[in-house]
Amino acid sequence: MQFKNPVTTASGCFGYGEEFKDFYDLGLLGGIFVKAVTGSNRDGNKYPRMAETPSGMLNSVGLQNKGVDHFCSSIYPRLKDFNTQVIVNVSGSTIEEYVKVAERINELEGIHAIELNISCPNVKEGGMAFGVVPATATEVTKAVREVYKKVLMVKLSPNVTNISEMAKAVADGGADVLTLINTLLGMAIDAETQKPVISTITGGLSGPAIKPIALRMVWQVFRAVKLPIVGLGGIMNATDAIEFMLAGASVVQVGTANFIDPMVCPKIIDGINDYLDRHNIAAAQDIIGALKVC
Amino acid sequence: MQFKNPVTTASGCFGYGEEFKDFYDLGLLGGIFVKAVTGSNRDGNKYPRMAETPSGMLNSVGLQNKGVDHFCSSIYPRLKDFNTQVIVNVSGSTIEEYVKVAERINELEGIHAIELNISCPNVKEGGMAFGVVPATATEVTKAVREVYKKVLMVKLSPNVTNISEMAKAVADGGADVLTLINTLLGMAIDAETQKPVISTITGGLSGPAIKPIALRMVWQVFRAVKLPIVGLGGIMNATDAIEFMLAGASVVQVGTANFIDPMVCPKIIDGINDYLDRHNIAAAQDIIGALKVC
Amino acid sequence: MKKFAQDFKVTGNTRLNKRHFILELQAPVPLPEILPGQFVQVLVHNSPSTFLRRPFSIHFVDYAKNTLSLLVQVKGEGSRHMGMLNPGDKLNLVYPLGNSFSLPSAGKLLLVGGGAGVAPLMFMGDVLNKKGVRPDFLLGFRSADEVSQVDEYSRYGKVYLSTDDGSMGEKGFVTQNPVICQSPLPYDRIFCCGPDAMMHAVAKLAAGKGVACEVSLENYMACGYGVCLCCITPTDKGNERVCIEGPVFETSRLQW
Amino acid sequence: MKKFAQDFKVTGNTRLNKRHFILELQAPVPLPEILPGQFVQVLVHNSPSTFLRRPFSIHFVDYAKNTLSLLVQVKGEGSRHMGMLNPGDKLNLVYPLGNSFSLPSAGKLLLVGGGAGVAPLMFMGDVLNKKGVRPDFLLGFRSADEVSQVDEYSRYGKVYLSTDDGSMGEKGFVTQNPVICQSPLPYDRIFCCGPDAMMHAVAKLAAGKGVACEVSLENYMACGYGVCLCCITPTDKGNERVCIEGPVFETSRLQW
Ligand SMILES: Cc1cc2nc3c(=O)[nH]c(=O)nc-3n(C[C@H](O)[C@H](O)[C@H](O)COP(=O)(O)OP(=O)(O)OC[C@H]3O[C@@H](n4cnc5c(N)ncnc54)[C@H](O)[C@@H]3O)c2cc1C
Ligand SMILES: Cc1cc2nc3c(=O)[nH]c(=O)nc-3n(C[C@H](O)[C@H](O)[C@H](O)COP(=O)(O)OP(=O)(O)OC[C@H]3O[C@@H](n4cnc5c(N)ncnc54)[C@H](O)[C@@H]3O)c2cc1C
Ligand SMILES: Cc1cc2nc3c(=O)[nH]c(=O)nc-3n(C[C@H](O)[C@H](O)[C@H](O)COP(=O)(O)O)c2cc1C
Ligand SMILES: Cc1cc2nc3c(=O)[nH]c(=O)nc-3n(C[C@H](O)[C@H](O)[C@H](O)COP(=O)(O)O)c2cc1C
Ligand code: FES
Ligand code: FES
Repeated sequence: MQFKNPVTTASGCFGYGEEFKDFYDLGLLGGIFVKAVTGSNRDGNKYPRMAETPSGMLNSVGLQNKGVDHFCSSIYPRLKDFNTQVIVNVSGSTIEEYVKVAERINELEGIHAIELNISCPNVKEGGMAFGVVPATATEVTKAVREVYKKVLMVKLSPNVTNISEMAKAVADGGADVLTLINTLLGMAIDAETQKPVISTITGGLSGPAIKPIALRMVWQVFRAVKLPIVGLGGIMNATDAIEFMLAGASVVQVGTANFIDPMVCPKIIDGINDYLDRHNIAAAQDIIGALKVC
Repeated sequence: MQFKNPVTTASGCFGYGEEFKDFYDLGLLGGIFVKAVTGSNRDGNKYPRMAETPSGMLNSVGLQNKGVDHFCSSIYPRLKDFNTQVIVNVSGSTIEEYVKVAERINELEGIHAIELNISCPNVKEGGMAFGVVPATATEVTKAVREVYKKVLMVKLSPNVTNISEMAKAVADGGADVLTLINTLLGMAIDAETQKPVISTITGGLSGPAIKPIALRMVWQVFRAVKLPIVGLGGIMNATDAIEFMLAGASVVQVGTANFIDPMVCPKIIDGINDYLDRHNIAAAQDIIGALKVC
Repeated sequence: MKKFAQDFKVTGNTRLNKRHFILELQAPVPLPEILPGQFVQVLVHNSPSTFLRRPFSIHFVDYAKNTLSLLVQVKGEGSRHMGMLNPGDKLNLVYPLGNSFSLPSAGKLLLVGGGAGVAPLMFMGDVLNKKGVRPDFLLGFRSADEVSQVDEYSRYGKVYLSTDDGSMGEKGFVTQNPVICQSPLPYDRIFCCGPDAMMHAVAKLAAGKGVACEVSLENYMACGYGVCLCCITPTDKGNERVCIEGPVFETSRLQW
Repeated sequence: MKKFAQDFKVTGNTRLNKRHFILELQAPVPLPEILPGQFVQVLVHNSPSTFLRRPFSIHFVDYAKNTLSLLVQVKGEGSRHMGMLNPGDKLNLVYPLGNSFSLPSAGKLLLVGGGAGVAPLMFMGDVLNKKGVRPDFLLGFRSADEVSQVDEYSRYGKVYLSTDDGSMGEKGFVTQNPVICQSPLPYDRIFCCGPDAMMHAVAKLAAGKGVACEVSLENYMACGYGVCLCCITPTDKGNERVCIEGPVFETSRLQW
């Protein structure tokens, strides 16, 4: 599977890509990870769904989407000719649901990979539950592996004691690529009203606040498991992206930063090229895992 | 054990209190949690020991201190007449070391509580290792409980899948009070030199960046375990402190904020009083766990 | 509709009263067509405590000067920082965002606004006038010292005033103003923007009298351009995005 | 020694060259006694990307005007923001921090500085003069366009110059300047502040010639007042805090 450059967009932070056509040519991107797709329609969580936090935000969208049938019939036809890789983020509450979605997406010719989201902290059953226990993570990965014939990426939750163990668990289940990290479970309170800020009380923390944790996890997993890594968590600029690549990421995703600057991805692509030029490095892949630790 | 107000200072962020005498009267504080004390002298980690991160910092001090004998003979005499509670943060690499330190501190008349630090991410053996596995957390707590006769606080690590389970584990071991949270394990990279910023590669993340995670953990543990909670993680002002109390903390600690504003603790104390007045609340303890979740 | 993220130049910062000011912002390139009810997302640089952009309605557009204006109420850090901007300073905007009010070219229209919610109504008045329609305005403020720009609104239509304390115009909420209490209500459509409680009250009143009503919602937003799904409101079509399908909704469609 | 956290008022911002400027800051209350070699911790407000304070040596103290000055080199966000401050702006400082250079009241002294490391030497010169000692200065810069304030230093003692490219003074590092290459070296003590490599070179040279030497270290700091243990340097007494036991150390004590 080829990406024309290592800069892609994170699931849930770029819709299905279409809205960004109003800003720039999507063909500039290495790839687009679209919003989570589940077995059937989900309304998602109640409003309010977000809170601003220091250098970050909490969200609790709760996998709002119209389901895989609608995705295949109505959304896919609009995405399939994007001049970039489109990867579908596959979510569910049961193993059966994950399998069902993966099976359907497998049929779509223009989609060369899925990203199994076993790390969403914002739905009651399923989601993160699969991503914090090694055995269940292996199980769901294995089940999907059986029906999904193309590149299988699995997106890990950072809300665990031992991220390398989780990485190994999904590698054992047959994952081809690891994506890390999803959001950290957090909470915001309005001291004046004495109430939680978001309807679900807790939500997923993203943005630069989590970057140090994400970098650490990428680096740990890079040394523990021999699978390519898609790294993300708080990437705001080219320097951040380069740090993730040095720590071991082959590709990066940009999430929350798209909300702050809709033009951020093209800027990061340019910035990485400048860096490579300035350091006389031939290609972006030469810095993957190149951190100098002595 | 009485605190004259709920604002105390976090271990490792306030030295042994003496440096702050140059700024204000320590008698204003609810309490002081002093720097970690171990069985014998430790030089700590190599320089560089810190990195700035978005709304936070990484540190890797590594429990530098002159050991418990030196603490008892040379430091305690200078602290014992502080007009506030002084709590000693007890650290170690083995259960025997924790026990030894606790035993010695138990003899000090002016110290009414220790805070067992089973959550330091910055030492190779011990430290965090005790704080991420329930059985070992119970074991070390139990061992210390046997020799320590006053108030036993245990400081939990946030680097776990299930914080409530850890809280229960140390409650089972005999803890009287839970402190949460210690730092999150993170990493910083200098893209220009392609090297880690701190000597130990990874370090502990503190500051406002981690506040949403800390708040969430305090709230989870408040509902899971019936022990008083000392809450901390990114508290910068009175509003933050109030949020922790609403989530369930009886007392708060202020850590990293002391580096940004040495006067922050007296300001937080005043700010909490203003808030109570403004909301017609009789006493700070009335807001403990008062979060309105409906 | 093409959208842009650009540095605007502050060309004016006029304080209306203690809590409100108007920022005039000049675009670096000729402004695209902008519709009344649309909004911008402001990047508040230089403020360590504002991470996300802040949404503000477009208060006025002057194509000749190539400027747009925002009417801002000071709420927290973001709006406070914006209030300290000086001519010459830069402000990054993402624009134009959202749908717009419907723009009837005939009929009797009532534009109801409260507090900073009056913001989009000035531009709406201007555009309606250009289409040959003179709407009525019903504007609500806290008290006389917050009443402002009445002369400007009067250029576009007749202005009715309410203040909470009765210090100017009618006393009480806008829904107590005689102009909106008439039965039957002699308007074909009401456009409303203001605090949630006011919009609910106006929507209910309009529904009771069988008059169509549009409101402009102010939900919390992360992106402002439809990709995060944070700003949703339940409608007859399920959860819709206030930043894309809105901010203006026909009240009959809302389940709020 | 009592320490303070106070808002100072910017009374001057003088650009020396592309990368350096001097901020003059007026204290809100009469300044306490300050010693040469001490530093301040600056809170860079309005910069979303500077969370921690930034340490800067005290470049000069004018008790009559109740001001202290900082000589700042633009490195990253923090120093860049400081460079944009205007007279009247506020800047919060924690001060006075750290120990100081030793202050001999007799003897031949050489003050060696490089780049922004020259900062504390101006104040040192002033204080020494007041004690009746006129030191020599050996100042190193990148090139002629970064050489500045030579007249001011000359007031306090004789000035020797080096530039990396030889565009003014001697060519090369300060350790190649004839004044410091003399054997025997006719100084009783050397005081040095500058880039790490320069301080190492000067320390080595001084040790080789049997001359006592003090350096002012610039380790990364979180607090600046001794409580975080982040800034340590290994000495003959173990790891010592650069912000409390330093920043000035007798080089014979350092294990760097
Ligand atoms: C489409 C849209 C158009 C808007 N148009 C205007 C306008 O023309 N003029 C104007 O003054 N304001 C307008 N607002 C509201 C404005 O966005 C908020 O007041 C602003 O974001 C507050 O930012 P702050 O940093 O000053 O306050 P913060 O510190 O973020 O918040 C201060 C207080 O304001 C509340 N608040 C924050 N964001 C919002 C929001 N999006 N909606 C409602 N309350 C909020 C918070 O709950 C808090 O109580 C609009 C909002 C939306 C969504
Ligand atoms: C006791 C002391 C006195 C100092 N006195 C002066 C002075 O008088 N004038 C002056 O210009 N500078 C002085 N410095 C250095 C100054 O603190 C840093 O240049 C400044 O903190 C950089 O902040 P920034 O936000 O501009 O850059 P950042 O974005 O924080 O960093 C930019 C670059 O500078 C480096 N840097 C950051 N902090 C330090 C530091 N503490 N020491 C060395 N390098 C650093 C970083 O590694 C990075 O490469 C002193 C430092 C110390 C510890
Ligand atoms: C509003 C929002 C919605 C998200 N939705 C999804 C989702 O549907 N599926 C998923 O795997 N991750 C989702 N995420 C997580 C992001 O893909 C990403 O893992 C996380 O935000 C960290 O990256 P960032 O800091 O760059 O945003 C969402 C994040 C945000 C902020
Ligand atoms: C420089 C530094 C040193 C620390 N040393 C200790 C320590 O010795 N023992 C301990 O239990 N926690 C230590 N901590 C963790 C803090 O006590 C606190 O748990 C953490 O910083 C989160 O709180 P904050 O965000 O308010 O700083 C240290 C933190 C910092 C920043
Ligand atoms: S604010 Fe992101 S979808 Fe509306
Ligand atoms: S900087 Fe904190 S001890 Fe020196």
